[in-house]
Formats: sequence, C-alpha cells, structure tokens
Amino acid sequence: MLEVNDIVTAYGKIEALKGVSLSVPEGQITVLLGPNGAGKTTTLMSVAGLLKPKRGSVTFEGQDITGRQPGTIVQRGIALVPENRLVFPDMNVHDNLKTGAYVRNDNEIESDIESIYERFPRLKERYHQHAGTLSGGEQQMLAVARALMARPKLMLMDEPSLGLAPMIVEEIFRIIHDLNQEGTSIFLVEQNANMALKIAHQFYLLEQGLVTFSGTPGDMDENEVIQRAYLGTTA
Amino acid sequence: MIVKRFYLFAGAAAVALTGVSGTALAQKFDREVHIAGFGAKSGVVRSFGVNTEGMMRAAADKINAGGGIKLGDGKMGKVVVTFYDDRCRAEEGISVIRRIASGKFVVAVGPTCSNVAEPLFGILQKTVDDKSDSGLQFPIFTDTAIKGGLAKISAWAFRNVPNETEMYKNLFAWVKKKWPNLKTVYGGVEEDFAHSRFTWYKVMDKQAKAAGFKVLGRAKWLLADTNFTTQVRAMKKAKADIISISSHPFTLCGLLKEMRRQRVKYKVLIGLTSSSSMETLQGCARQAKGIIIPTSFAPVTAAAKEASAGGAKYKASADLHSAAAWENMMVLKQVMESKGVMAKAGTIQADRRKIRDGLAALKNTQGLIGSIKRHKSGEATKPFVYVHAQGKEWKILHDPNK
Amino acid sequence: MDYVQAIVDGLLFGAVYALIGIGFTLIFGVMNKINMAYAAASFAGAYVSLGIAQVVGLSGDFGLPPFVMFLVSAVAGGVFAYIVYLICFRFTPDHYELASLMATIGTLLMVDEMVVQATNGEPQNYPEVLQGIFDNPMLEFSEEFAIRGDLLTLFIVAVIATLGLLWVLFRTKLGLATRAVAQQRMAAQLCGIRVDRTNATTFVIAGVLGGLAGAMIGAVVGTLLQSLVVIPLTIKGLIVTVIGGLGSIPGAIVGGLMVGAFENVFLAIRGVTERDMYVMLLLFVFLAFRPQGLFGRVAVRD
Amino acid sequence: MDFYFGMLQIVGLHTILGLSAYIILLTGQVSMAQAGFMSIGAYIAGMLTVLAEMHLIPAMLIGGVAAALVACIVGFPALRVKGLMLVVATIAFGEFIRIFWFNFDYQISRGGVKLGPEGGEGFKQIRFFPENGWSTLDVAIFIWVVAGAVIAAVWWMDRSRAGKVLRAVGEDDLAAQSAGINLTVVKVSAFTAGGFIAGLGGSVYAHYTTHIEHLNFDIVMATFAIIYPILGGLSNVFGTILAVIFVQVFLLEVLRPLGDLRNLLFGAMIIVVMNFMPHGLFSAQVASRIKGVFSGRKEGANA
Repeated sequence: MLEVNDIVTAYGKIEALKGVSLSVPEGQITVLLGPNGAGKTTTLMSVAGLLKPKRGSVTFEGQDITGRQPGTIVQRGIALVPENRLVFPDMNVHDNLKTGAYVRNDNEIESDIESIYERFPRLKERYHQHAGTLSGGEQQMLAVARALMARPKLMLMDEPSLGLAPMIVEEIFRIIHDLNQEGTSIFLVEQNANMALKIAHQFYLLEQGLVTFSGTPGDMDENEVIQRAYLGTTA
Repeated sequence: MIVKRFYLFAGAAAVALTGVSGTALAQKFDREVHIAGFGAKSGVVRSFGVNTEGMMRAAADKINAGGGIKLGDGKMGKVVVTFYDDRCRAEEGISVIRRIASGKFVVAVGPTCSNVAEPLFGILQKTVDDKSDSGLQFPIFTDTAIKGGLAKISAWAFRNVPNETEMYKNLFAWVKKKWPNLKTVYGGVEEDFAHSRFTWYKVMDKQAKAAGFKVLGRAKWLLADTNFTTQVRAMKKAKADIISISSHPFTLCGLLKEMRRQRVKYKVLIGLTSSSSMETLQGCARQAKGIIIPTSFAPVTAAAKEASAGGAKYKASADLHSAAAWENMMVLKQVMESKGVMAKAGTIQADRRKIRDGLAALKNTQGLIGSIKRHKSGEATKPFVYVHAQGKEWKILHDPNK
Repeated sequence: MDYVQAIVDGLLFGAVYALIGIGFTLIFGVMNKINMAYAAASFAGAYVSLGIAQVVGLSGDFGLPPFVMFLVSAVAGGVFAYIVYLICFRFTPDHYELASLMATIGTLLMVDEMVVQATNGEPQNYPEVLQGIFDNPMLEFSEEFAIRGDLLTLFIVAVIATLGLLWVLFRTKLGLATRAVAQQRMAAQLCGIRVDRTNATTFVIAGVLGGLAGAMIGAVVGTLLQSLVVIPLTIKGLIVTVIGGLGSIPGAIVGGLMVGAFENVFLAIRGVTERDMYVMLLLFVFLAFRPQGLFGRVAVRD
Repeated sequence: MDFYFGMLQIVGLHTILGLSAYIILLTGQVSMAQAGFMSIGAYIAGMLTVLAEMHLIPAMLIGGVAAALVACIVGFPALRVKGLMLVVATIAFGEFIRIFWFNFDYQISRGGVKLGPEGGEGFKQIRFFPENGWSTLDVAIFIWVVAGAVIAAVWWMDRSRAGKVLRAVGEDDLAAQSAGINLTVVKVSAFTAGGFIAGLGGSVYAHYTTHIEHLNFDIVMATFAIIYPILGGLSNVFGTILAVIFVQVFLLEVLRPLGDLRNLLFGAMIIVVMNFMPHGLFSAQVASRIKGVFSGRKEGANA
C-alpha cells in the first residue's frame, strides 16, 4: 500500500536518511524500530509531507506522493499521529476533532465525531474541556481520534507510548490493535520494542539513516532486536 | 492632492535617478557663486525644506535674470543654489554643514529646524579671530529655525527670523488697547517641540503679563497627541478671555476642534507665528476662523507678491519662514557686491569672511514687507502684521506700522 | 467628577489602542512574530481612502459616501497587510525571527516616508464623518460630564468589529484553521491546513481591521498625520499587546481600554510630559509581576 | 577635508553605538534601549564637563559607568522576558529614559548664563571640543581612539571564551544552561557591557553635537543601533563596522543629493537584505567565501 523507495532526507547539509526503502502492506501493522536519532521520525515526516526528500520516491496505492503538501497526503488517506501528541491546547476536545476533519467537505463530520465519542468515552466526558488540560493518556487518545477524523486508510503513529504510564500504554496498544482489526493499516514508530513487537505483523530496524533489518517478529532474537532498537549496533 | 503629489514624486524620483545634472554656465556670466541651502526635505517637516528650497531658487532666478552678482573685479557671477536634506536631525545637520564648508560654497542658508540650528551653531567658531577656538568658520544665514536667541551662539551665525518677543509684546499691547475689558489669558503649549515651548514660556507668557493680563494657566500637550479632551476641559473651566496657543499646525487643529466640540468660549484667540501657514487652513479653516497671528510675511506689497509668484513656480508656498529665504538671498547679493566677493577657487575662505563681516555690519535691510532692522547679535527685528484666518486664506487684520 | 470624566474619556480613546492591539496580537498569535509595520500599513490604508476621496470628492453627486471610505480603507489595509506578509514574512527564515522583525521595521520606515513624500508631511484633513451620527458632537449629561459622540461611535464599532472577529475565529472553518496554526503549527499541517495560506489570511484579516481602525481614527482625530501618529501608536499598541497577554484578543481589548484610562488619569494628575512615563511603568509592573499579561498563557516563551 | 574628518567622526560614533548592541545581540537578545543608554552617557558626561568643568575623559568614563549601571538593572528583568517580549520591553524602557530627560531640569547660573539640561529645550552649549581648541581632525582621532578601544575589546572578547559563552546562550539558552552556564550572569553582563559602550558613545556624541535634547535619543536612533550589527551579520565586529560605513557613508552621505529618496532606499534595503541575506551582508558564510577567494581555495564543505 505504501512504498518508500530509497529516500534521502536532509536537514541542511546533514543527511538524516541516507536511502531508506520500506513498504507497508495493506491491513497490517508495520513497526519501525531504532535508536534515538536513527531517523524514524524523519521517515514518517517524509511520508506525511512535512519534509521533502532530496531523492527517492514515496508511493501510496500506486500513486506518487513524494513531496506533496501534507493536506494532499491527508486527503489521499494517510494520517500521522505525531510524537508528543501535539494536540491544540487552547481548543476544546470537540474543536480538536473538527480540525482533524479539516480536509473533508462532506456532512458526516458530526456523526463521525459521535462515533469517536463512542469509541473513546473519556473524550466525550471532556468534550468542552481545553485539550491542554487533559492528562497525557487522554491527549494521546485525542491525537489518535483527531487523525481518525480524516478517515485515513493508513495511520502513521510516532511513539504513541512516549511518557505514558504502563497501564495507559497497554490501552493505547489495544486501541491500535482494534483499529487495525477494523481495517486501518498502521505504520508505527516505537521505542518500546517489547510492546510493539507484540502487535506487529512485520518490522524494520533503522540505524543511522539506513534500514539494517526487515522481517517478521520471529525472524530475529527478541533480545537482539531490543538491544539494537535502543542502542543501535555499537557493539 | 495625495495622488497628484505621488505622481510628482515618482517623476522627481525618475529624474533624480537618471542623474540630470546642473545647468550649463550661460555665456553672459563670468563665474558662478555657489550658495548652499539646507533643511528638512524628508520627515515630518518636509514642507519647510520644500518651501525654502523653492524660494531660494526663485530668488536666484530673479538675481540671475538681473545680470547676476557683480563681483569684486567687476565680473558678473551667476548664483547657483544647491540644496541638501538634513532630515531635521542634529547629526545630519552637522554633517551637511561640514560638507558644505568643504565645498565651493561661500555661504549657507538654513537650517529649517531649531533643533538642528542649535547644535549646528555650537560647532561654529564662537568669536571671530579667536585662535583658541577650533570651531568651523563658515557663515550661516538662517531663514526658518525660529527659536529665540540662537544667533548669539556664534559670530558666524545670522538669522533673518522674526523677533517673537517684539511681535507678541506688540500684539498683547494692541489687544489690550482694542478690547480694554479683557483681563485674562489661558495658554496652550506643545511641550516637546523646541520652538513652541520656547515661545510660550519665554515670550507669550511674559508678554501677556507685561501687557497687564492675568495668566490663568496653560494647557500642555505633545507633538504626537491626538486626544485633547482633558486639557480642553481644564481650559474651558478657566473661562479666560483670551486663549493664546503656541503650537504647530499639526496639533493646533486637533486642539481647536476639541475646543469647538466642548464649546469653549473666548473673546480672542492668538496663535503661534509658525501656524500662520497653509497647513492650518487646510487642516481646520473653520475652527481656526478669527485666530490672530503676528507674522513677518504676507503678500501685501508688490515685492512680496512677486516673491510669492516666483516660489509658486517651484511649488513652494511663501510663508513667514520661506519668505525669509528669499530675503536672505537678496541680502546676500547686496553684501557680496558691497564687500567685493571674488568667487574664485582660491578666494573661498576670504569670500566667506567677507560675507560674515558684511552681514555683521548690516544695520538695515529691505525685506519683502518692509525694512528689517539687524542687530549685533546676528538677530533681526522684522516688520510684521497681524493676520487672521478668514475662510481659505489669511487676511491682514492690522498693520502696526501704519 | 473630574477623574470619572478622565477615565471615561480615556476608556473611549482606549478603543483606538485596543483596535491596534488586536491586530498585533492576532498576527503574533498565529505567527509568533511581531509585525512592527502593522499600524503603518493600516494608516496607509486610511490614506488611500483619503486619496480616493480627494479625487472623486466626498458625498457630492459622484462622491464617496462616508461608509465607502471606511470600506476602501479596510480593503486597502488588507492589501497592504498582504504585501507586508509577502515582503517581511513569506520568504524570511522561519526560525530566525530577527529577520522578519528587521524587515517589518524597514517597512515601517519606508511606509512612513512614502506618506511624507505623498503629502509633503502636511497633515491631511480627514472628514469627521462619525460626528454626523449624533446631532451634537458631545453628549452632555451635565455641566460636569460629557461624552464625545464620535468616540462613542468608534467604541461601538470597535466592539462590533471585535465580535465579528471572534465570530470568524470561533464559528468558521477559517477561524478553526487560524486557531489551529496558532496553537500547534505542525499538528495543523498534519490536519491538512496550509500554514502559509492561513498566515496570509490572518494578515489580511488583521489588515482589514487595521484599515478600518485607521479610517476611524482619522475620522475621530479629524486629521491624518503619519509621522506623528504612527510610531507613537505602534508603541502604545505593542504595550497594549503585552499587557493584555501576547496572542490574546480579549487581552488586547481590556489592555487597550486600561491603558487609555490609565494614561488619561495620569495626564490629569501629573501632566502630559510625565504621562507616558507612567504608561511605561505600568508595563514594567506587568513584566515584573505578571509577565504573561492579563489573559496570557503560562510562561513567556519566544 | 573637514567634511571627511566629520564623516570619520560619525562613522566612529555609530560604530560604538552598533557594537553596544552587538554584544547584547550575541546572547540572542534584541535591545531597543541602546539609544536610552546612550542618552544617559550623553547627559551625565555633558553635565560633568559643563557644570563641574571636568575633563572629558573622566566624564566619559563616569557617563559610561552610569549607563552600565542602569543597563545592569534593566538586564535582570530582561531575564524574565525573552525574544519579542524583550523587544517591546526595551522599546518601552528606551522611551521611559527619553521622557525622563524630557522632564529633567538641572540648571546652574554661571556668569549670568544658565547652564545645564533644561527639560524639553534640551541641554545646550556642551562646547568642550571647540573651547579647548580641538580641531575636527583632533576630534576625529579622539573618537577613533575610543572606537578603536571598543572594537579591540569586543573583538578580543568575541575570540575568547567569553564570546563562545555569549554565542552559546544566543543559540540555545536552555542547552547553555544545562551545560553549566549561568544565564543570569551572562545575560546581565552582556547588557551591562552593552550599556557601558552605549554610554561611552553617548558621552562623545553629546560633545560632538554640542547640544542634546531628548528627541535625539528616540526610537529611530535605537533602530540604527541594532540595524548595524544585524545588517553586518553577527559573525564578527567587522561586519558591524562595514554596515556603519555602508549606511552612514554610502546611503546617507553619498546619496545625499538624492535627498528625498534616501529614507525610502534605507527601508527598502533592510527589507531586501532580510529576505535575501537574512544573516546579514557580511555573515560567516560570506566572510569565509571572501577569505576563500583571497587565499585561492574553494569554499570548504565545513564553511
């Protein structure tokens, strides 16, 4: 469904991605693991259109989307749940969700919000509250819910477990799993390799801007995966 | 008006950028006499510079049409005017005068702003032939900067600006005589403009008291003020017979409008000499109706009318300030001819000294509306008339000389 | 009674500061940057309306009716604001805020001088159209207490304009995008909002408001004099923005009224020469004890 | 020649002014109060030479120290507000000082003449230079001795550890703090040093113009102070000097015959530079490129 072909993305003169290729199949959960600074977030941003790759291409459902505006990419069906949630802090929950549907022009937005509230009852309880006053877990749910408002076929998620209590992390991963079960493809970037590998169909290992391994969770010794996902191949 | 100006300005810009230079020396002249003008041609008081420059050029045209200046060796010199912009800022004024003094100019007319004149005169040599004083030795003959007493700063500085003390002394005495039952005065002063401030505290206030009026108080505001409600309220409460305002047209109009709004009652309204300009009439002719202002220029004589028409060719309006620039040019011609200025490359410093001495020795000159008395200090006492605003123009109310 | 009168006068004139403050705060809210040229560009809009009125004449057979002048000024204000956006913000580096700050200062100086050149620096009479709304320019309640009708009108229009702005911000999709960009730029992009377009639109909205404010200030003061009014109003507008809390529209309104009343009271007590010193002191008190301003959020970050 | 010496004086004065803002800008703070600090030096040194009949040099130092003290006091609250808030705060502070002088009267009578600052009418007759027979060249040399000392001090500071610390704070103050740099000390020191230099500049300025008034130290002067280092690029002191020469000599003086148009060009130039060379005309990249041309090597990848 999503094909990333040999992309190079740079910040000024520093190349963060030095030719990354990977593919995300439809209906699956694909996980990207790797240590800090390996280029995971850069990869997601290059797909979502926030960064423009210097070389290489990104195709989605067979169409080239390299370097398109983020808005176009959202309209095509890819939504990114960014790292650290990034909710709109001074907007209430309801407006946050409405913003998620910004690219849509149909009249089913309100009914979609209703179904979001059914899925996330805690958001319904707080629909008039400013998002900045929500707890970390609630903000993460709101970020996911906001991305869902765009009705994506593929969701990119950047470290959804970051800084959350273990119980909340479990809940988040359950939600990811459920979403996937309902047919949304997921491309997940995680540091928490343990949890991620439990729900992943396949995974990639990214180190220093290059994909160094790809396979399914059974293909590599889990301890080694965790070792390399946290620290990289320093040994 | 704005639109028209803008085209003019665009045209001027094009001309300036393509680098059109001065006119060629016509055959009948033997040499050129360079006179520099300087003043604000940008910034708030741009109109001062525009008017001064226009009047200087018009005067030069008249002198040249009459054959030019007769030089010390009997040859004829053509007057050439160059005008520099000082943005009405002290440091630029100093820079400009140094530039002028380094050049071929024998004398300068300017600056237009008192706050430039004051530092500028400060860098000139204080007393002539004082070897210990390293100040600049260059004659300046000021037309516009009007704040009192500036010329005494240096023996090289001369002014042809009205003596406000004389004018207001005379005016208050006249008011007293004409309306003997008026007793009280309330002032208005634009506190942060050097000239306005000086004129209220050192001239109007004192002269009103000297004429036997009681000064009840004064309203104060700043050059950039747009809201005068509080000040005018106090003015209204004072119920003075005479209101005497020392301010430029910029805030004069705002104040007058507020006075009308609050229906301040007064018998006589007196204004600052600088506000007898077109700006006041354009800005608030209705509210300013009847305001009495002493001014040293009004197109009442044939000479004044001629000067006015000459300036109009350069889009300059002749007012009490810029008319002085015309007079200065005529006085300079007279001084140069009597002192035998040579206008040769090697005689510049000597010529400057001759002009200085010539100006210092003058006792009387002929101005546009009458004879001007010159003082040792470099200052002048100019004839003046009282004008009042009537509709779209200033009309003569009274001529104290008659 | 004198002080009541001073406060009321100040509050009414404070509406002028509030209008300018709203423009600053709106742009700051969205871009996190100061547009020093805001007030200048707004007044340039008022000058355009005046220029057109001078050509076609006001209210005559084919002249401009007063409300058209306001409209022209608002439109011109919007256009100028867009130009300011293009030359000062669109192509300057995003993370290096000095660049846009300096560029707007350059624009301020340039606009100022352009108007000086166009008018010879002479004050331009602005038709006092707001006065016509009441029979008497003053509403006199007693010998001691009166209110200027045109200032009251300006105050009311300012309130209406603000309500309109709030409606746009909180009830339209455009407003949603503006708020989203202001609060979380990257998330807004991820929702498909074009940041540059939203920024430009915000500039235009602020400019329209500014143009309207410029024309109304012209009508209230009766004169437009760029060089004397713009820099002082820019400074007051910035102070109002900080006191109200950067990015807060209610803050700009309350801050504007507060500064207006405060300065008038100090004018009455201490005289005009010291008045602005106390306004600055008010600002310093805020910076020292409540740096986030009246309605600002948490810490003051750049 | 007098004119060229006069030009030298102006360039020297404005270089001092620009460098006073340069030091503060290095720490990432924009101070629009430099004109205010300058006015403190100007009034105090002026009062010392005119009223106390002191020699100029000690008067200058006292003027500089007074400005530094005030700047130091401003520096502390400046820690609380950052970035654009600081711009507004320093604009307000500069105006505050200006209005203070506008209200400041202190005159004594000597030989029947009143001397000293007189509120809105300004402070006239600060005639130390002409009274002591200094020629324009003498004054120009004197100004350049002061300017040279300031340039040397700032240049040396810039190359030393202190400069690296200032720049570190300017680039990322949180990171600098976590690296053990005391932000309070650094920022307040920068303000104090900037205030001292501005005060020194102001002291000379007062004697150069012989007459000062509050309007000399308005927001336009404050803008000039920061425009020089920003146009010049913050990579070294020479950028600031070149920017002063560019603005004062080329834009204001060479183009003086254009009269009306200079102000427009000035504004337009700032806009153009900020769009196309936001890091200044003489930024680090440009400087290294120029160096590269002279030493005949190509621009390195690490330039």
